[in-house]
Amino acid sequence: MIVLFLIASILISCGLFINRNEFVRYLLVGLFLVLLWGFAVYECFHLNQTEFGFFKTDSLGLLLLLALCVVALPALFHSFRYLEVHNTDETPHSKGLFFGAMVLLITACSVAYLSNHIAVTWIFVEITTLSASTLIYHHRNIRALEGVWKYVFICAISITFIYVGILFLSLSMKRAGIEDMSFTSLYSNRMKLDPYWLKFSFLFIFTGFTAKLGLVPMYTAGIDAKDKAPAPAGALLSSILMNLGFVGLYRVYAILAQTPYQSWANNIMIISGLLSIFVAAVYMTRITNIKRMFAYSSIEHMGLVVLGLSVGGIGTYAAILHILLHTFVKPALFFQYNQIYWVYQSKSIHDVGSYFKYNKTGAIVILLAFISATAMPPSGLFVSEFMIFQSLFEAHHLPMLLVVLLLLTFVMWGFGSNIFKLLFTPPTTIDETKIPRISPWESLSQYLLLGLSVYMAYNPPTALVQLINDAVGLIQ
Amino acid sequence: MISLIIILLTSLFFMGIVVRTKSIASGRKGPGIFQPMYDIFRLFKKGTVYSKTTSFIFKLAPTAYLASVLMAILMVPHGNSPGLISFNGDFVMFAYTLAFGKFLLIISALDTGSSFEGMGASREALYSMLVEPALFILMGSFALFTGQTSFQGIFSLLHFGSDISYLLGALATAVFVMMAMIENSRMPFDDPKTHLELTMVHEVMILDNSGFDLGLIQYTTHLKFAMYGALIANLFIGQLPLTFSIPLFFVIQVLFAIAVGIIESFRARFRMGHNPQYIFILSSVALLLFFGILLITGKFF
Amino acid sequence: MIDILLITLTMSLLYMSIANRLATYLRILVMQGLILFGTTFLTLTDLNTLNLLLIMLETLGFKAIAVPWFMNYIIKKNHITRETEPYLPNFISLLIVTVILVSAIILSSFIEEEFLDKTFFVVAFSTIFSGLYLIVSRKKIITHVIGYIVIENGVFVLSLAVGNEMPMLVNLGIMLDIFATVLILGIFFNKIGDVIKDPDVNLLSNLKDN
Amino acid sequence: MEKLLIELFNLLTLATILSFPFFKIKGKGIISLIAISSQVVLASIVAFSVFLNGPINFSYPGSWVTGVIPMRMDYLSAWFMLVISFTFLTGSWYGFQYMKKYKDQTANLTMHAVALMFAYTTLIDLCIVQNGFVMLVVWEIMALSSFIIVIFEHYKKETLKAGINYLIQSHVGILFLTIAFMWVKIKTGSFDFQAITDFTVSQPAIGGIGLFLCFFVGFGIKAGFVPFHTWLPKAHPAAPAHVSGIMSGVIIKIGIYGILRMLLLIKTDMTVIGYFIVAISVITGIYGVMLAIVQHNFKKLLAYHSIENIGIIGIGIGLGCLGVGFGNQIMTICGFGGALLHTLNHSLFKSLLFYSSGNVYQATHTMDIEKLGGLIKKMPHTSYLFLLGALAICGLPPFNGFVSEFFVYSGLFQALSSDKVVPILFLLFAIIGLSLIGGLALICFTKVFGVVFLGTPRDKQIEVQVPEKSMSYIPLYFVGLMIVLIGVVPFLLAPFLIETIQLYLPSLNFSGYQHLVLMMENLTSIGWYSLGFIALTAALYGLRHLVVSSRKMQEDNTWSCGYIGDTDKMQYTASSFVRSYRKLMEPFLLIRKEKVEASGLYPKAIDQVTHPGDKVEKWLIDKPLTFIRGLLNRFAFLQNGKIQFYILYGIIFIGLVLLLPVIIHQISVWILFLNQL
Repeated sequence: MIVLFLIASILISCGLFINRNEFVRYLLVGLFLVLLWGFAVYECFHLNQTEFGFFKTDSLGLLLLLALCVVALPALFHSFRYLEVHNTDETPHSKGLFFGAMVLLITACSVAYLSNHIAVTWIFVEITTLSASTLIYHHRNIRALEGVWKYVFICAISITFIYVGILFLSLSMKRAGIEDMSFTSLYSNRMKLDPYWLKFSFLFIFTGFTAKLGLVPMYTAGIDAKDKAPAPAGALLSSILMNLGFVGLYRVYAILAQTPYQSWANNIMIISGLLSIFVAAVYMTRITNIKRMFAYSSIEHMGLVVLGLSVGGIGTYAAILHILLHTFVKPALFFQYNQIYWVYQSKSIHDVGSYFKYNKTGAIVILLAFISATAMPPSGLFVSEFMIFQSLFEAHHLPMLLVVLLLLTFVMWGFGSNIFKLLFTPPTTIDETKIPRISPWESLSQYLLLGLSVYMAYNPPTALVQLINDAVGLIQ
Repeated sequence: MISLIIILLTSLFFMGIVVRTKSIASGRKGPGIFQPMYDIFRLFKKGTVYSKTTSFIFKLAPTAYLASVLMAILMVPHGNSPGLISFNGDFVMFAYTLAFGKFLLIISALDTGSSFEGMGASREALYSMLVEPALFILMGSFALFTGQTSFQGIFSLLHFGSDISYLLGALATAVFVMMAMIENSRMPFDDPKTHLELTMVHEVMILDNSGFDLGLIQYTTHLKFAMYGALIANLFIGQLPLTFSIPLFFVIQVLFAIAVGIIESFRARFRMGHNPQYIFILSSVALLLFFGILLITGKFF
Repeated sequence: MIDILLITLTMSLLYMSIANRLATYLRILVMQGLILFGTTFLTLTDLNTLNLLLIMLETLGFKAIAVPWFMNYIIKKNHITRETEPYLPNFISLLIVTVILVSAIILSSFIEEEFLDKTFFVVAFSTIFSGLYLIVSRKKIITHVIGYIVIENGVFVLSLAVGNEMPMLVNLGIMLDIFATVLILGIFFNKIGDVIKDPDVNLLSNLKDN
Repeated sequence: MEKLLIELFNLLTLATILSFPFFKIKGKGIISLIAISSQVVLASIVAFSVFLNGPINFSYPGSWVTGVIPMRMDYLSAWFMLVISFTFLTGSWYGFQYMKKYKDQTANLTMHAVALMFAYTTLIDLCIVQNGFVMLVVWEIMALSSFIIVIFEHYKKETLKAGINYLIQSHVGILFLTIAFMWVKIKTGSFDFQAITDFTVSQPAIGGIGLFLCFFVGFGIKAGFVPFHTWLPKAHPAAPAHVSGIMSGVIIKIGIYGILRMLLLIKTDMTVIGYFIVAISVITGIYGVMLAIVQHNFKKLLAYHSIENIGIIGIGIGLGCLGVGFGNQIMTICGFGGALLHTLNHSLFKSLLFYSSGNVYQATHTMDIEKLGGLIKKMPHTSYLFLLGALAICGLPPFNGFVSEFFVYSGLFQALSSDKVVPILFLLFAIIGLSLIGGLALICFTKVFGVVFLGTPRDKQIEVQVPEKSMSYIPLYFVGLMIVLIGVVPFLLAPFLIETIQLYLPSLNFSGYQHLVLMMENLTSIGWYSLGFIALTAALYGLRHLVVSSRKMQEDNTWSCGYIGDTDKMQYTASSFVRSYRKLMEPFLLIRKEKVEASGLYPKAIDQVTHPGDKVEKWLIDKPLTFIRGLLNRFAFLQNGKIQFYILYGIIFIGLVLLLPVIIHQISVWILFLNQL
């Protein structure tokens, strides 16, 4: 089924590439969505089944796949809106390229979630790089070029890192005399693996995945990418693509889990997580570009996720919940960003202001999304952050907890002062007559996403809790 | 009841004695001891001039001032026999009632919009703020000493045993005397007889009051003196029966008046800038008293 | 024989660190391609012929011929100046690459591993890191690409070390090679070429937050 | 039944907000007014039924995240529900007319109304809910909505700045609360408040005290204890008048509620806590009023007075804790009684003061008291109401402020009979502090009232809109009535107080009960005496009137010692009124002066401006903040756009992870080696 889905959606994306007709484009995208949802539903009923030894629908993959389905819908919708509004320099060709790439990206991610073989994951990570680069370079100007250049180059390097990691892994497998490189076999034989090369490989693979996951050290290019990509694409880059990195990391971490070297891996992740939060704090307090600000806030959240993962205990649960909720919250911000840009034709914090006056529904979205992104109650992320803090507390990392809290307060300060400037302070120079009337329905999807995040956090359906617990079970 | 009557009586001649003492000290014969009351009655008969800028506050204030002092006097006991108002912690109400009168007097001074009266008001407010802690520490130390928290309880049980406690009694008296001087803004803290408004405190505050109101204010000053005199007297009356206590009361009042007169005629006024320090010394003296009593009651260890 | 080839590869790194002209880089790339071709031929003895053929084709055709020629074409097309424009003087570069080499050897001395030929490890390690160093220390974008290809070569060497048991990994490596190189060069050729005339990396350093 | 009422109470808010889209802005105002009023009725019914029929408990199952959500309404909750409801009633009625002049900013007003209703609802819920996690959520909703109502005039830069400052600080507060609840959760596995008791009982005293400190900081930031007060004097002036009234009336009181609640739950060495609270409260009170005196901004001054009154409440609480610690029931009764009563009283007179300041602002459009003057003739209602509030806040009889301060005082004095020296010294400290506070408050309010309402205007440019709108002072009279009532017949409150205080006296023996009764009798007598005082004043004034009316009387200019001319500019200003005080207190204050001295033969116009600052803020907030900002900015080079660097980070990271263990190992080896030398 997975392979069928893969083939079908690749065909669809090729179709989108070549197609020039607007109506057919709608048709194809609709078809793809149906396919995607159908696929997801099918997988729901085939949990923990292996296909070709390369794919296995475990609970983590399923969770993220469902999240992806939820996000894909508004993402594609807003892409249509985006291209309509920006249709000055849009040709049928560029549109086709855009949608084709987006479909390819979504497909690659959704398949990579379910892959049970490190090499397969690796391949699909490469494919996401390809498709993402197309999306980033949608506006063919020099800045976009710079963004895509950096993104591709950094990703290429990080993919190489992962590859080197895989080579080391194979070495350690040789020691153990294991042939099958699938995660399941690795996991089941993890005690036999040679620690020396295992550590090496984990280090390299982790460093490689940080580029997708958005952590120190390789987060850098991702910022530019999210900044330069059209907002709907940015939404995907900062949600499902990061999840892809998370899946990869999680599965590799699962191999080390319960082995004597877990603490070593934990230390690496803690270092990286803390540094990520620190970096976020550094830039949140001084950034002036709204889109990049959102990107940095993603960095902060990923840092928290890794912390939770590395501390373990309830932290693992919290990490998965956190990344899940972040998948809903961050796209909301990016979708809303579209409207902001329509109003001000600028992404600099100096040019915006009084958004509450010009677009009330949108302003409320921004307010709620801000509350969510800084994880204040009553937002959903508060629950997961609370659990992460709790796990830090339980693990007697009190000083670390305090440092994290301090940094988060700074992040919130920077974020808040920018957001409230955007919402309330009257802009310096703006021609009120040029401001377009924006229909409240544009914001509907964001309300739904935010609402969903709150609901899933405070009153999680038992199925969800069950899935997350299973996912936690993968490493415990 | 008794205390009220005798205090009222005292208020009639107290200031006269002060004036008489001063004149004798300066080698003059001086007026009769009821002269100040005659002046006040003359004021009562006069008409009044109101400033255009003033409001109802200005008319109300002198009355309220008098009322507050009368109210306070109602709480002052006479040795064993309580004042009309007596309950646990009545001296808190005593202090705050006086403060009420002062509050109104101060804002009435500001009501005229005259810079001089504002000056006086500002000083008055500052001094009363500074003197407040002294009273409370003093009462606190008495409460500590007697375990009572009402004027009547305190004064009825207040009997000095050892020598050191006499010293404390003297200290208390001194504090009360000084307090009276400040509250009535007399020498050495303020010179009512000076002719430079810039250096006055109380007198400059009531610059615009005239006629009946002025009379009220001045009489209130007398009452206040009598009231403090009564408090001082209470320090010594203790459990004595009325037949002794009442004469003793008057004797003490007269002595107090003479003391005031003598201070006024032999002390020069402090520099305005130094007043706060001198006033604050009262609080520290009261603290001294407090610790002394801690020592006596042996609660230090 | 293999060792000789590998050592030559390492030599080429040292040469690369002090080379002044892009043309030299390209020649070195060609040489490395040929070396890898030879190494593959000698190493992967027990591999089925088809796979071996594929790999050798890749090394020879892609690494040794296509890429250098293509880059040469780009350099010509975009009138890129012939200088390599390092940030650091050549002597320092030489020193650093040597240090990388030595540290690789030292690191390998820690390993006792019967499945891994140490020479491969040392060479691969030093190649990867000197490639990284090349990227970090040179100004031009084209040199970044060259550095990246050097890294790829290093990775390829490493994959050869495990190649016999796991041909799949070698194929992956080839895939990575082709994919990444094509992607990067594609962008480089199509876009940067015609957007910026003199592709100096400084023109591509405006997306920043400081 | 009560459960139903509470649910209805919450639903009412949602229903009202959902109905907003169907109304014009005026309609929105009216329905929200109606909604709040009916909510007030509901809340009061519940509270009274608690006082009549005893505590009410019910609980919701909640989700697995929160666990069971117990709802408990005891006398404490009921007391605070009443306090909050009353202020919100007056506040919303006053705010309704205050907001009239902004009626063209429809969206803004709508958001304001929504936030106001949320604030009220959450405040009431906070008194009820007893699940730590849910409480955190509700708490933050309350903080956010109060933030929204504060930044109503968000187009002003400083308003927004103050608002964000408030938001961040209250977030820091919630972080402390989070840690505290987390602690309990980890140790006991439950968010139920009862778990706190179990936890502290199981712990050694120090654990309980640590937990309490966490809670105290969390709640203290909201309540505005020094040194956590710095948001308060910024947020209050920024907000519209009715919001300032509500904030300093009740929103900061929720912090007090939290502390009182925790004192009920935490079982540990109360004496230590008592000493701590007394010390910090006395400092709070004195510091607050000291800074209040030197302020020029009307509302900022009032804000500092809120800090002072929090100090007084705190002294009461501390006294109560000492009482619990020593098992001295008089202290407990007087302490907690005074604190509770003063909470109510302060909410009354402070809201009254803020509302009247709002009237002043609407009439003159300035809050700079140096410019004002002589308003008593233009707006008599506001002026006399303000005077009432001023007298009450100075704790002068016959008004309510005196009653509660008397409570605390008598507690302090009666406790002096204890025979340990440490508590006696603390009590003395408290007594001195309290009396100083009283005196300073007197200076401050004579200054404000005298300068703002009396004399003549100090700035000719300011023209005053007369007459006052009747709606702008009718709610104020309502508050004023309460103030006088509590001042004169405080025993009306006695039954509620007795019930609430007994929460802190689980083992109330006979003597303790006698004390309780005695205190209430005292209360009664004070009430009657105050009434007598009023009567006496009235009688004397009548007498005077009789006499004076027969005398001849005339009007003339103020006698300014012979100077004839425009004396308005010569009047004493606020700064000059407190100058001697300022000189005295210079070391404690942080005052920036801008002078233009007279110079040369023909000197130009000279002037001097003073900007009162806040030392605590400077050293506790500003300096560290700038330091950390600087530290963070040093790392701004990371994202420098150079791809070489980005790759370098990767290499460094790998190298670091590979080498760090080796290096550390080497270092430890060396250290061992050196140790062996």
